[in-house]
Amino acid sequence: MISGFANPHRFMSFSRWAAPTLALIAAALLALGLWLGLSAPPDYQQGETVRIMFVHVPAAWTAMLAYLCLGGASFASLVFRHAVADAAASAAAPLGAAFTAAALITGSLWGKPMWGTWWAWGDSRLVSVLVLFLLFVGYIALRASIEDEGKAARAAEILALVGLINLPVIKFSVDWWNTLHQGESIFRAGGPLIAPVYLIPLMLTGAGYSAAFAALWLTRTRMEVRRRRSLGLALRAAR
Amino acid sequence: MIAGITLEAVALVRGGRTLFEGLNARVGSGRALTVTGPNGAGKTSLLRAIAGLVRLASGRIAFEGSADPAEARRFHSHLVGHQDGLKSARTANDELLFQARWCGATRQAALAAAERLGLAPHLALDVRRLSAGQKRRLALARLLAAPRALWLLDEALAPLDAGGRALMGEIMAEHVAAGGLIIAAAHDPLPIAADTLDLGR
Amino acid sequence: MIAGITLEAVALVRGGRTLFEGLNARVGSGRALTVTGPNGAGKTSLLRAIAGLVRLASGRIAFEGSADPAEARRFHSHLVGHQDGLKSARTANDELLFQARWCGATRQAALAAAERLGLAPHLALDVRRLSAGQKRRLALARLLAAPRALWLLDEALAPLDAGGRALMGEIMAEHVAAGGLIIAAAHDPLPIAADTLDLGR
Amino acid sequence: MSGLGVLLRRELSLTWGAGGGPLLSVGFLIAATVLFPLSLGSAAQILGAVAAGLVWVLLALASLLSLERLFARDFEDGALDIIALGPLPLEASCAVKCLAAWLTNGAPLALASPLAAVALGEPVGAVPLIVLTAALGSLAFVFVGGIGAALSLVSRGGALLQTLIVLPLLIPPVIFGAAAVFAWTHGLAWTPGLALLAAYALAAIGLGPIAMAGACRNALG
Amino acid sequence: MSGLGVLLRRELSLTWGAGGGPLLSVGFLIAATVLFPLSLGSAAQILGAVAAGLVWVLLALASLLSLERLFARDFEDGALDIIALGPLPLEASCAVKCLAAWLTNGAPLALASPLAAVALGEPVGAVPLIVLTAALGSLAFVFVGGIGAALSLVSRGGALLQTLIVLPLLIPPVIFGAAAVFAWTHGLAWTPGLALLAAYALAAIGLGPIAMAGACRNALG
Ligand code: HEM
Ligand SMILES: Nc1ncnc2c1ncn2[C@@H]1O[C@H](COP(=O)(O)OP(=O)(O)OP(=O)(O)O)[C@@H](O)[C@H]1O
Ligand SMILES: Nc1ncnc2c1ncn2[C@@H]1O[C@H](COP(=O)(O)OP(=O)(O)OP(=O)(O)O)[C@@H](O)[C@H]1O
Ligand SMILES: [Mg+2]
Ligand SMILES: [Mg+2]
Repeated sequence: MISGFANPHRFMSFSRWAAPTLALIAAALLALGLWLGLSAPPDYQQGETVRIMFVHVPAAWTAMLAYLCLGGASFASLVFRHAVADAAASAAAPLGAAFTAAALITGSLWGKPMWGTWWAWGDSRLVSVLVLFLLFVGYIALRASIEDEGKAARAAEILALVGLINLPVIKFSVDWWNTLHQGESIFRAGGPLIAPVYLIPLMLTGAGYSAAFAALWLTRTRMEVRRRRSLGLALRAAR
Repeated sequence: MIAGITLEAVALVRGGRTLFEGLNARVGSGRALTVTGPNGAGKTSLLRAIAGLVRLASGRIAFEGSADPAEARRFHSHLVGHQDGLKSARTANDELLFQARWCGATRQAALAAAERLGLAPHLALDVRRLSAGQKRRLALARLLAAPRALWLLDEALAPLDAGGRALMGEIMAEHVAAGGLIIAAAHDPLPIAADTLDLGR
Repeated sequence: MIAGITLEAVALVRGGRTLFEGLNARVGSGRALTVTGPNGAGKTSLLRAIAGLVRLASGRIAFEGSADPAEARRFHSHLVGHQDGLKSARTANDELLFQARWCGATRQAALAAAERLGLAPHLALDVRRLSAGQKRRLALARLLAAPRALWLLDEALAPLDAGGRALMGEIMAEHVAAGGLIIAAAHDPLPIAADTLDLGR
Repeated sequence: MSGLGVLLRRELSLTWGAGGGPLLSVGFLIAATVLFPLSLGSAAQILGAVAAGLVWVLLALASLLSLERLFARDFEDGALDIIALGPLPLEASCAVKCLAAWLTNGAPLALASPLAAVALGEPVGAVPLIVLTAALGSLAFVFVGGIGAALSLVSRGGALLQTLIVLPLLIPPVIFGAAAVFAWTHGLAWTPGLALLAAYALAAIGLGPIAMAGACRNALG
Repeated sequence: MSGLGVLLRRELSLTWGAGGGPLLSVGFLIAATVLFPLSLGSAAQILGAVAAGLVWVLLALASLLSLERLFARDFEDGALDIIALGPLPLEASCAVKCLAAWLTNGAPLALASPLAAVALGEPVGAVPLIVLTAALGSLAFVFVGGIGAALSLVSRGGALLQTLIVLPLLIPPVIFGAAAVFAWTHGLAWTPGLALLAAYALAAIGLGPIAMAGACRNALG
């Protein structure tokens, strides 16, 4: 499947129709999910603000998905030397950063009514997302600060993989730390137990976000591939 | 040991630009090769490619007399480049001993090399205080201290005075006579007899 | 303007060692002087002393035609040394424009200089990627871009290819013909007629 | 274009290109800010009390980080010769270098510091004062830190030595600045702290360059 | 003398001479420890609660400060060529460089950290545990920070970029270490934190050099 993308031409011809299709699917899923979500009864304790969940949680999920994609693409580029992989990686980073930022912003917008504060260091999910954001920013900054395309690719790949290994460790450590001294359990508000009325639209919007991300990713990768072609760069800089 | 080096259809690309392609050459033991060419022709890049620091765009570099090229590069070749790789904050003596020992030489060998290159009076100084020529002599000392078959010299003689160049001529002649190989990038002719590989475009 | 430079009984001491003393010399406008001598003789030190970077142990350096030596050094002399003073992380173009403008040249003059030195195709590259000779050409560009009477060249031609040296020969000849002064430390003879000051011990 | 402008532009593009730039400063501040609460764990609720202090320590460290090679790079690659032989007196050149360092790192950090402060629990109302003090403080940091950067040219010491030379000199601005913010949040008189901070910054701007130029000449000679 | 020993000795004398050396690291830690309470003003009484965390952050930042030029110096002056062409595989050479950096900076910092901790109000009884965790932690810092140092070789980014890249990766060791000390002082089980810290350090030692070597090759090629 991935090896199919190794060949730029096959990737371009595939993504030409794949991207728009995914975009349509995303639109449909999001429309349905949001409609269900908004028509659902207000939560007995969270009130109307519960609806933020439908934009917030999927954003957070998609942000994580985005880093997985970034890591996967980097791996393919570093190990299998797939021609398109590096372009895909560099295309995924800004998207991931955007979704992460969205999760952070909607999250703290949610936090204000829920916890009476914009931010709570006690909640591991918040912190992990913030760290995820830092990883994205670091990747983008490093890549932007290297002018030699080939070298930039290599360095960025290494950083992405290191981050991929660390991400779960970081999330674990934060969770573990917060459970160790079990303060702030209030912050777990709305945790795992969610009524179906909310769960179904949440799942729908979640799927919708993912589809949207995929569509954007393909499009950006196409743009990147075209840019490099126009620069006359060997897609895989001389290795 | 390295009995000879063969470049087969070597091509180098730097930053998307092709420097040269289809380059063929052979250096046997006991021979010296001068790589000439205008600034930017790719002399440094070629030497670094032979040393394994720069990746070839295509073609291959074969080391005769040693199964594994990595091992030939690690243990049987010296590269002295535009930069001396000396730490200005350390004494000449420290740097001499490090470079020599790192290449497997003994302390005695290192000091003997410095002696022959006329560095003895300056070994106590910080590298930062050495003159350009003195620095280069320091960098060249490891050639003498740690005998290795292949010498890759990238304009290594430029900062040397007349005496220094004559001396290096002697030293290179001895090395070649002992069956060594020399590949030297240079703008002025080498002080010893050598074949020429011109990268001029 | 600088009409001439006179060294009177100049002595230099580096790190407690006296390099030379009682050195007398004069360079009039329209003349070139080659400073020769073995590695460590004190060529670089002397040039830096003339530029006012190194303090004299004794003696004095007089600039004819300008009341205040500091001003002569600031506005009427160029020093191109062993190091190119280029930032490897910036583009050749940025560095060219900075060095030229810093010496009071216009953008046009700088680009013209680069053009003449054959740098035009490389201006977009990061300095890090330039070859040794290309870097040196970049450092030499300010001589052409910002006309100044006194050129202090410390082995400035060493990394240049044959063509580059010939070109610099032309340029230096023009400078001297226009009444400029050149004091150049070198191990190889200069490409133009010049008197010689030998620091050899 | 005057020598001053030329040098300033070069320094700006240098520090901007190399590790400077708002994005990085902000990123650094955030990253460092994250470490504290995490390492504090359940003590997090008392973060508010120490927020001001933390932000100041971060500011100081960030300035030091970005200053370490202020002169070293130019010294090693010979650019300092060119600068020393240029149209400006070396004192002015040093001042310009510091100014550029402040514009590319200090100022963005100052603008970003409220982020950290509020994230750590400072009241939002304190933001203007925080920005002001941070700006003045980082100005002082740069012109004092520059002295360390110049002094360490001849010594073999690196970043840490420099930090040692400079840190004592950074203590007063930190105290003044933190005091001003603390006073504000506790409804005390905050103008004295601010005034003292401004005075210190001015003194640094006036005297720092002289010391730097001296150290540079010494290193070149 | 084996290549390994040669390189280690060189690196030790280098970092010792240049910016490293126990005195300096310790001085840094002390100076920062002084700076912090001062910046707190009268909030100082609650220092005890934040001591452990603070020491950890200082440790992390100090390590980063001393690591910034781990590879850059050798890269710029060509020594990295010589090292890459030497008898050791580049991975081993990188590991040796990190080890040396730890011996000259990390270890002294670890030994000094109790000073800071106690000065900031940690119970004296916690000292052995603090030293142990600090030692392990700084080990992790060095081998993770080295990756940032190697990656930023090709980049125009300076210290700040490097710090930004690395800081998120330092979160786990900081948490584990601070947690262990925290647990000890609160009479909770402190072994898990210690074990996790050790595991992380080991992983860093195992994987870090591979990433560094890759980054260095990339920069040289
Ligand atoms: C900046 C603020 C916030 C961030 C960064 C954030 C981040 C996240 C993340 C990463 C997830 C997915 C976690 C997972 O799947 O394990 C998540 C899920 C969730 N968040 Fe937030 N969150 C924030 C604020 C809030 C607030 C204020 C609430 C209000 C109660 C909230 C409620 C939830 C809920 C209910 C879920 C879904 C259930 C779950 O996955 O555990 N979050 N958030
Ligand atoms: N990392 C790089 N990225 C892009 N281009 C590079 C890189 N390194 C070198 N080049 C280009 O490759 C060409 C050859 O460089 P190289 O240093 O090999 O030339 P050279 O023959 O050694 O020249 P000189 O005689 O001046 O030393 C130069 O034009 C240079 O601009
Ligand atoms: N800062 C210094 N402290 C102590 N000694 C120094 C210092 N700088 C130079 N020297 C010594 O002064 C002598 C002359 O140095 P200088 O660089 O002037 O020689 P040079 O004639 O330029 O040699 P080269 O031909 O190799 O460039 C050298 O022996 C050097 O060791
Ligand atoms: Mg070359
Ligand atoms: Mg000289």
